[in-house]
Amino acid sequence: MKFAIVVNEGPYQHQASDTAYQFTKAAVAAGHEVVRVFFYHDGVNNGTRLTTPPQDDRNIVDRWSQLANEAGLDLVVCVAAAQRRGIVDADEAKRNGKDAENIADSFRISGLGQLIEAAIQADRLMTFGD
Amino acid sequence: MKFAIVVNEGPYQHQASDTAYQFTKAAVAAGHEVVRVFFYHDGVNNGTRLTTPPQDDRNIVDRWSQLANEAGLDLVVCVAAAQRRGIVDADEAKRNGKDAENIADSFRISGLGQLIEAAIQADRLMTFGD
Amino acid sequence: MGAIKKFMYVNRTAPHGSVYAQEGLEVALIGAAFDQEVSMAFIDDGVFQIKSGQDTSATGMKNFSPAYQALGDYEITRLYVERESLEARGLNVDDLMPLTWEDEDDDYNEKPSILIVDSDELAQIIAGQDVIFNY
Amino acid sequence: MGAIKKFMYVNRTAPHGSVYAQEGLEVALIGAAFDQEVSMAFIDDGVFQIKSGQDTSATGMKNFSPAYQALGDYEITRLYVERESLEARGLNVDDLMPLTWEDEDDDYNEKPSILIVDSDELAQIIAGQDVIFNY
Amino acid sequence: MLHTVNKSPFEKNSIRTCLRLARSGSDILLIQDAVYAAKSGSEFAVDMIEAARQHNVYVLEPDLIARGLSQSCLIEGIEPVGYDAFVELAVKNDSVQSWL
Amino acid sequence: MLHTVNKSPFEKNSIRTCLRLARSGSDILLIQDAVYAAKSGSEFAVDMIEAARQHNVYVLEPDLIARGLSQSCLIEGIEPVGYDAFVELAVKNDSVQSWL
Repeated sequence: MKFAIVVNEGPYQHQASDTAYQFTKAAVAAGHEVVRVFFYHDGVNNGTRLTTPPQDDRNIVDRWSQLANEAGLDLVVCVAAAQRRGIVDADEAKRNGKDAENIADSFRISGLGQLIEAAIQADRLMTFGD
Repeated sequence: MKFAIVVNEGPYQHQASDTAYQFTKAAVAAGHEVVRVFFYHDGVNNGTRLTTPPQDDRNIVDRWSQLANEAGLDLVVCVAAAQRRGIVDADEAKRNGKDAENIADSFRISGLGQLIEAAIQADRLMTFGD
Repeated sequence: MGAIKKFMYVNRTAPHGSVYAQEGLEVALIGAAFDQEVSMAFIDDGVFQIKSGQDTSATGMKNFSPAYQALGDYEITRLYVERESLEARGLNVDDLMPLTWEDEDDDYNEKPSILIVDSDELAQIIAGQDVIFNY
Repeated sequence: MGAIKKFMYVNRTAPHGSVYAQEGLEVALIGAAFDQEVSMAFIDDGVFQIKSGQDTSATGMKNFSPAYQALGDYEITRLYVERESLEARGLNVDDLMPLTWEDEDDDYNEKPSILIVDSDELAQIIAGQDVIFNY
Repeated sequence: MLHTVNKSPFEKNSIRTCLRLARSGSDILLIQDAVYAAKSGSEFAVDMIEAARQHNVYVLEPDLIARGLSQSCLIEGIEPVGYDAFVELAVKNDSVQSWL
Repeated sequence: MLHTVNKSPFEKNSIRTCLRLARSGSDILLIQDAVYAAKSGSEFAVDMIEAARQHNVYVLEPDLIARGLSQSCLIEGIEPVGYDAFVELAVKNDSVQSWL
């Protein structure tokens, strides 16, 4: 079965990203396909590579990147939400005149259409928020 | 009278930063001193220079920077909360092995002691959160 | 892809205090281009999103509420508003924006988009959806 | 600076679902070094922060609840827990962690830090604070 | 003491807890989504009418107007104020409690 | 249909709205802070006992244990499940509604 996952909150502040990760991992382990993980609202903040969480805590961003690499996940950060919150890749930095970028490994920035498309392709849409 | 301001949420997701800004502006206009604005929890995300909000919307980060310059405000981002969320200045980037930094103009990163110190110095502590 | 799906955008948060209403509306407007069968539900404080007369100027925030007027042009013409949520808040349909759409199959007559439904009806409608968006 | 102020950390959120409990505790522990008169209040779902037996291992999240045990060593010895909040949740003091402090003026006897107070008492205590931290 | 509340009474428990723990005669300021608590005719209005008798209840007018409400919607005794009066309320009271 | 709820019944209205709008016989999964709704002996337990009669109510066990609760605290008829069963519930039902 095909799943699309939506994450609406940033790392650490709310449990949304944690539960979404555990669900995604379990779905992949059960042999399902996760067609896309879409990060919306403050969820875009899961896609920065600049976090340094305490060593005795989980690294939420790295964990997503690793799962994406292992399971071939498509991690998409919403461009409109990312612009409001400062998540930037090289293209976005150039377009918006920014002198730095911060996108994490295996994340990409794209439009809201990617969410709609994933919802159409997937058999189930799972939302994790506040 | 001396005020200390705490902002616990990031820009756009919640109104906390907006109300804190309007309160701070009004306090300064009334001749009061704002000894520090301390950004905690997701509030640290107010301190990134990488946002590009829509042109017909307010620019929350720039607005804080401008008010700080005009009124001589001390805008402090909590280092522990910032590390969890990826707000980084040059020193932090070096210390944590990051290849980029994103701190906005007039913001600085420091410890939680700065919050306690502000609460001791100020006559009133105002908290804006979710 | 193939078959058309029933998409519902469920709005349960008040506007302005948080961004969910605004960014939720952005999803609905973008999603309209994808030719699915789309509706929206306004439940709990979500009914305040379509309260008439919103004016954010004194807060410095953006007033996105006029964008709900565009829903009809985007062929999002079924806006279910839960009666119980309205009543609990002391609101009735006259307190809401007069959101309408033009029916091209009926000489472009303007028709109301807002459909007041009670909890039981809404429960049935929600249960009949294929995809539900929550914020 | 000068006079010692009465600081109160007000905890109203459940642990783990959001970070406020954890990062709020970090403020209290750091603040202990500043020699103010410190207390904490646990109200509403905040009482769940000091529920005994928390084990986050299956969630992958950090279990910060043992850090409440450190409060006594940091001389934060007055933890006011609202009786009405406990009762509404079907909890009593035996469901909470046995948080204590050693009284150096009384031969280092271990004394309970948790003080169950009713709403009216707590209202008085809150009103007597100089600085209140909220999350 | 100044109590601020920022959450809708229909969504979250913040204002109920505020009213349980504010001593009689407190200043209470409703901001952000809490302005809905000041609206007459809702199922929460009975509690708020009583609160307006026991306390000095204010509502932040910019937030009220942002949400399409106006002075004519308000429960009697609740006073609309601007950001400047918010600052004055904070000055006037010895301490501030934010019910989030 | 699968309904998920993630908020404490003492803090927010999410679970009340879920119970108002879930048709009889629905699958309801309590996750994150909503696991407190599954606890017996609280002032919300009466509503939840009734809900457990009308629906199939599950609680995410990792979140339950994280909060210091266990199976012995649960209202009768509420079943603890793991992440794998969460996935299975989503597979089994035709659609999912998240009450946030």
